[in-house]
Amino acid sequence: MRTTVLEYDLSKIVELARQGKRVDGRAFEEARDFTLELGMCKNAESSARIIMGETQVIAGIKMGVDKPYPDNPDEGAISCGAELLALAHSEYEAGPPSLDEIEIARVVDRGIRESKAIDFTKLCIKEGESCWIAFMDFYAINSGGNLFDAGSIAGLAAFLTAKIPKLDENNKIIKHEYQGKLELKRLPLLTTFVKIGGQILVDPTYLEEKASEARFSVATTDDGLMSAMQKGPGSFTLEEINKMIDLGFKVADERRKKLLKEVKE
Amino acid sequence: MRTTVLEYDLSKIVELARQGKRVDGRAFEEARDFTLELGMCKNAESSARIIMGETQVIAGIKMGVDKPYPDNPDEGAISCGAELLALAHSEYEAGPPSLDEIEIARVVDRGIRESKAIDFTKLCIKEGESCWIAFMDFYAINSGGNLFDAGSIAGLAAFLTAKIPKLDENNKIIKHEYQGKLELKRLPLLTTFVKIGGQILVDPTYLEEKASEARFSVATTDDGLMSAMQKGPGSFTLEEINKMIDLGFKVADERRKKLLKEVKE
Amino acid sequence: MRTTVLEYDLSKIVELARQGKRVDGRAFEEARDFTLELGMCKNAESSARIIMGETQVIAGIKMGVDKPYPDNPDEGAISCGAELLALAHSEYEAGPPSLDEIEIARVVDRGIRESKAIDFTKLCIKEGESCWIAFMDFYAINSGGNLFDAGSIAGLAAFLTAKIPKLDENNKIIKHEYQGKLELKRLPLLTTFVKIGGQILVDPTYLEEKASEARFSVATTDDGLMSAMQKGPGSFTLEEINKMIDLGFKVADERRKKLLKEVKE
Amino acid sequence: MSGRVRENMPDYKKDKKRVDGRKMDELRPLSIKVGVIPNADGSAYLEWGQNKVYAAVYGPREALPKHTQNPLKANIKVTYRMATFSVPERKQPRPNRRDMEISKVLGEALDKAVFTEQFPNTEIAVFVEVIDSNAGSRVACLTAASCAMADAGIPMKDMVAATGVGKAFGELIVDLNKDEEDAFDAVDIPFAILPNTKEIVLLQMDGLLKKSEWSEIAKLGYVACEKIYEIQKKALSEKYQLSEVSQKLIEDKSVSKSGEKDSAKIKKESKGKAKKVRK
Amino acid sequence: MSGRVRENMPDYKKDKKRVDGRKMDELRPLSIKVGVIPNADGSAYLEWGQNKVYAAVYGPREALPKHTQNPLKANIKVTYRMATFSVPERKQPRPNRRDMEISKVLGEALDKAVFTEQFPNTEIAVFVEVIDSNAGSRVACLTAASCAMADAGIPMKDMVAATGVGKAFGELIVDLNKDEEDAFDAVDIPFAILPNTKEIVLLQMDGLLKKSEWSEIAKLGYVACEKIYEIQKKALSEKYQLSEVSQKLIEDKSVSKSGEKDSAKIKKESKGKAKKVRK
Amino acid sequence: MSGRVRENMPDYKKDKKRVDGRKMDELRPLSIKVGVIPNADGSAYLEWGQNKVYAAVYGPREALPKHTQNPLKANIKVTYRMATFSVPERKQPRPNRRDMEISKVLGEALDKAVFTEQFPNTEIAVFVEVIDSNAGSRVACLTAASCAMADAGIPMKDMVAATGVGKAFGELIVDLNKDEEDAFDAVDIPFAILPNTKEIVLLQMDGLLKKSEWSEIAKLGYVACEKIYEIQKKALSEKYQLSEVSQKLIEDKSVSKSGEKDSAKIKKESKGKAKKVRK
Repeated sequence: MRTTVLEYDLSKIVELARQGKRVDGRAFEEARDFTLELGMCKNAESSARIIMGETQVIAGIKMGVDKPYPDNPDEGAISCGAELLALAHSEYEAGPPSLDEIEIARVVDRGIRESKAIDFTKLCIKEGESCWIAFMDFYAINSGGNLFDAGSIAGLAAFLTAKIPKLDENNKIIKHEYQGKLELKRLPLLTTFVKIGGQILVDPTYLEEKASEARFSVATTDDGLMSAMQKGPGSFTLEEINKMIDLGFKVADERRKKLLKEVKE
Repeated sequence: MRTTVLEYDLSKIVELARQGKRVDGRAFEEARDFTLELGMCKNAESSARIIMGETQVIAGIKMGVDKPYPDNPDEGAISCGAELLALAHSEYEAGPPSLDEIEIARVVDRGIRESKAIDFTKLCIKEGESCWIAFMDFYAINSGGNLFDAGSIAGLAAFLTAKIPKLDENNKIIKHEYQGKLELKRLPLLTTFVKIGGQILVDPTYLEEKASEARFSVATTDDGLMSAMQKGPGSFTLEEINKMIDLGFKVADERRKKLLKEVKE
Repeated sequence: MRTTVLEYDLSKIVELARQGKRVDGRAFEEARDFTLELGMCKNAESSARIIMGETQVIAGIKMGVDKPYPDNPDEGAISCGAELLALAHSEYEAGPPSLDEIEIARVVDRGIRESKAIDFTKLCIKEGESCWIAFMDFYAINSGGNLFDAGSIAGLAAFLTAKIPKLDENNKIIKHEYQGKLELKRLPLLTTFVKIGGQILVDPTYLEEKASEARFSVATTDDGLMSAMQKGPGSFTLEEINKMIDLGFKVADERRKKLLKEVKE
Repeated sequence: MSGRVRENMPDYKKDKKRVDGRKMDELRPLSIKVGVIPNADGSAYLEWGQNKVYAAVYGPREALPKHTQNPLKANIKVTYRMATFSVPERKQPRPNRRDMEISKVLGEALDKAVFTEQFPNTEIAVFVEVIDSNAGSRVACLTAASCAMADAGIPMKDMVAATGVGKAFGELIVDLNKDEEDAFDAVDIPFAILPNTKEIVLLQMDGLLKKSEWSEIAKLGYVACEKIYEIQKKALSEKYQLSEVSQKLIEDKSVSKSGEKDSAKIKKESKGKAKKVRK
Repeated sequence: MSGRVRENMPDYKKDKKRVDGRKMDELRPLSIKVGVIPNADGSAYLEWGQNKVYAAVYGPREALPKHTQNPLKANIKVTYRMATFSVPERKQPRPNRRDMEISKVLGEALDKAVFTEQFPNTEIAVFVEVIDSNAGSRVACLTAASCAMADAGIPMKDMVAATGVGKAFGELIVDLNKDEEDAFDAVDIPFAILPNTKEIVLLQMDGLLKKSEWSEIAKLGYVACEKIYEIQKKALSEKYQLSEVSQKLIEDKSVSKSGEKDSAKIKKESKGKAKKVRK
Repeated sequence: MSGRVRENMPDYKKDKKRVDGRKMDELRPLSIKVGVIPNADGSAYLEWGQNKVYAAVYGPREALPKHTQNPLKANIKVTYRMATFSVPERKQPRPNRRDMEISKVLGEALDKAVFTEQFPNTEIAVFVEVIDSNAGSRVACLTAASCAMADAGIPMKDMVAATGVGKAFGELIVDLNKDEEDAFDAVDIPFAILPNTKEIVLLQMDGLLKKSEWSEIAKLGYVACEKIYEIQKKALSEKYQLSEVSQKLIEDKSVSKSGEKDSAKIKKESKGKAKKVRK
């Protein structure tokens, strides 16, 4: 483990949290602002770059044609991947997916999939024979904490702007021609919290994650539903969980508003 | 190598063997008794749990539909796998198959396959198009020596009790409905020996395996044939091999009787 | 890194190069002679063994039937692999392809593929449905330097002598029966150089490779064209590159003559 | 998973009972036996409805390779695996991403239960193997692993009691089975607590839920976990609370056993194996 | 790749301009920004036509595992990867043989630019990630990596300036795009130099070419690399040559930054991190 | 493999000769040449019927990683591989389970032939590569590896002589070829001995056999191995039995050889490599 984090920094963060403060001056329930850039990758069916504090993430979607699962012959599918690029932090290494990468990809995936945001039957091309798979992959470019939420925002932006390619008579994709867009029925977003010194902080930075004793994420939708939860390390009381869920709705609403504004522009 | 085996224990075992004794009081040609439990895994087409001294093994079969090999368009196939779970001994590790796992799986596989116990043409569904593959996998739950024989007994029990699922018109398996059973033409069982202090011992315990200078297994059938042999480490004289083959027939007959009794109950 | 190379040997080689000499007495622009043996592997569609100084390489081709790429429905393909067997040098290890193996395979592959030596449409069996893939693999048996060129010569010899199997009505290969030969439109060969002590040496030995500060390969054809270049470690001036290209044409012509003589015998 | 309406589907609000006849807050039959794997430092076998799982604990032992050692605490490392025949359609033997995520969250749940700071630089390796399954295998494994931990004599703040909770066919329920997990409105929530402190140590959720429903479900979860906790404690006491005579016997054996271990420890310092403190 | 004649294909000799309107020796628009990845010791983001790549440098740091250490020099280790969505047909996430070969040749090109002998037993890890592509991604990455190296303050003999050169539709051209790379007569030559010494540090070739054509192409390459070199230097100066006030500000920060690093170095010897020497 | 009766199949009892014209106890032509791989400490090339294999020995050398070292003996590690073109249908390059099992049993066979206790903490790495095959490649490799071991000057109790024995088309035979291996009644028995002590060091069996048949087959195996042993010794003597003068030279060197080994061991503990005595 190559680590550049000093124990000194971490205990300072804990000390500050006990005093009700954060290193970057934010309130505990205050998420970082973000900027969103869309469509910069021309080979992708959609792409989104988010910068949120020091955290930078890029997400993109490629649409592929495949055979439907025998269990759901009239449905397409989505697939979410996450890569914490060695580019993004000295702690990361190139190689097979780490546990962290697998967890973050699956939590973001569930947030979207289990909210039934996408009607998979609309991804069917021909029942039992061919369907669309929407591959959304996101990459950490700089790891500045809370890749869960950054990946969720970038991922949702990518799904919201993804175009469906045209097909020729042999179901082969015609490059750079599109028949329409992916439709989303609801817009789930993840909100992530850590506990430091007994306090609940939203949208942690990299060092806050390192200093934290527990982590929790909740995905909420624009129609007021929860669509995924994931506790990471540590433990929470039920009261803490409930507080985070309430705050999660609030933070996700704000982020969703900002995201939709960018998408519409 | 994390090992908890003390050299002291091993030299004691060798010393005892030279005196004609075993730690657990058995005679050299005496195999351990075993208990067999069948059918406890409901998702499996068959399952068998064997406890033989400290050795515990679980075997199960799943039937899958696949395309036949071009060379044998009217035949199905079997596939045997073995996993020495990290659960079963502090020496084992989770990870890709070890040489020991590969050898044990292949020896058990050959014991069954090469005895022509299964008529592969009966596993054909439609010539050149679809056939059954019987996947038998067994797992060491506690490694107490002689996983070869335990795997062979559990594996044979699984093959003997395996049900063949019903198929719908698209050759898709209908869950929990069965059209019949696998048929076995003969019943091969493996018997394994070690040489310790120049003596031949049947059905070794874990420590006896560690203390042994050589290992040998022979598969024999109920119609009096040999169907597989495998020498492990070490060397044997022809006289020793012949003695083990004779004893192998005897031990396998006893085990087979017990196994059939359980299967019929 | 297990290495048997002494620093002493390497500095001696550099010293000699500065004096215009090589350990084995060759001139800088003098390639080693080689012997070529063809067709010794009966299961292969063609095979070639080359011994060039201490370097020994064996190449062979297997022809397989596959589906054409959707982009090129009326074309077959070639595939080149290289393995630096652990047999061939104490520095090599069995395992997944090393960077060196990948580079050498891809450079030999490009030398042949990009010269358009093979008309891929002649490897089409039925448009959009089936085509030939010519798998050429070569193996270092003893690593004595310049496996690039040895692989290129052996590989070209294998392509030049490869037979195309007969197919039955189901497009299954009929063993040991052939319908004709692969045809090559031109004959590209790779020539490799190193720079030692500022001097350019063709066809380096193993120790010369180790002592070298830079490496360069160029593939040239019998109709006077360049078909591939690859700079390895180090740097060259344009003048050096041009000198190597000129020499590359010359060396390749000599090797080609010898190779064709062997093929015709 | 598909989320589409099926014909003839149950309506729990109307039916007042579940597809398998259970009440809404009723657990499937659960039985646990500890000490079933002699080679392990601690172990348990659990049957919970159709789920059947083994758990084994090895350690605390030196964490290897060295760079994984934490000088402040033991690493809890859980390996969750499923037998190929434990699911309706054969599972590939190689671990998939789901296996790896579950291993991670189970380790994070157990970590809170153990006094890990007592065993710096070591790992406590927990292996759980599912041999048959029908929804809820991860909470079955966590419940079993917790018993195996206790069986290994590893100092713990509390046991971890785990269950599935959630929603299906219109009702909030505990311990979902496969039919319920596949309901059009299914919400599946693996849920685990330390019963003494009520801390939540495992919490995941799939599906669409109102906040108010979650509050109800959490209550169901606490009650269910208490029941599971009792079964866990009973399983441990069945092994360890014996007649005085057998008790004596065990103690003698256990002395000679730890005696051997001590000498082993002297010989090879590399073994950070802790002495076992049986309840 | 197929090399077959296409209908309605362009004829550059006749057209006097390229499919995208460029002159034969004209580069696609190229912009570089350094210092974009705060965690990295040095970094750059580059857009070159449709190509978009990130480069990050970490090190010099202790080379691990130990047996990879070279007591005479730093190992330059380049990892070239492409995002799954950076190509027309989705790329598999796992690195393929092309990725690995490119990583190797880029490392060999950068090696010549760096005073590696100043940092024995260390590695300088360079990561380049392509997020969009259209022919020439490897030279885009090399150009970006070279800027990231300079941004990291790693002592260099010179920058590496890289471009594609070659032939398409009958003409010798620089900076081929995808249409040109797919021409029936395409020859693609990744080409890189150290501009000060004119040394060639990257040279690969695909396709059929006369020696005389190569001589012309090499000339085009040198001229193009000089242009790229100017853009690289400008990108670095944009970060570092600021008004005196801001300059002062940066220096202050940079002092306190290296101060922190020194103390870190004292605490943990395992970090072979070099002090940064900004231009 | 299929075990079904084929039409027009041979009847060895009636034919009195085999499909390739051999007698029942006749080996295919076998030739061995040692010392063919200059880089190896010992090597051999063997042609046996259509089988063509190389064997190379490296070591004794320090076993790495360290935890694989055995303080009591050298590890014999065999790596058996087949070239992609060595079989009728192209073999995948990556080793399969068969390759790995064969590597294991060959290593166990060689282990008994070597005075492994003389080289604690080392490995003797044996690589065997099949470049053409037609039944019996593993015994061909074992026979070749044994010669390569001797060529490497590794102290051996005896050579290992190996052959296939078994049954096909109604008769008990030695050295089965591919047609025979595919016979409806085929029994294939890889068989190897140390000729001096008659110890059996390799024994595997596939197929259905009576005990009495096995007894006959074993006799055939011993006789065949003696013949192979003679060919092995001849191959070694062709390299090493020279005029008395050269013989003397070798002996002298060979004395200095073990002397050198000791001193080499002192100088670099990491190198267990024996020095080579070339012609």
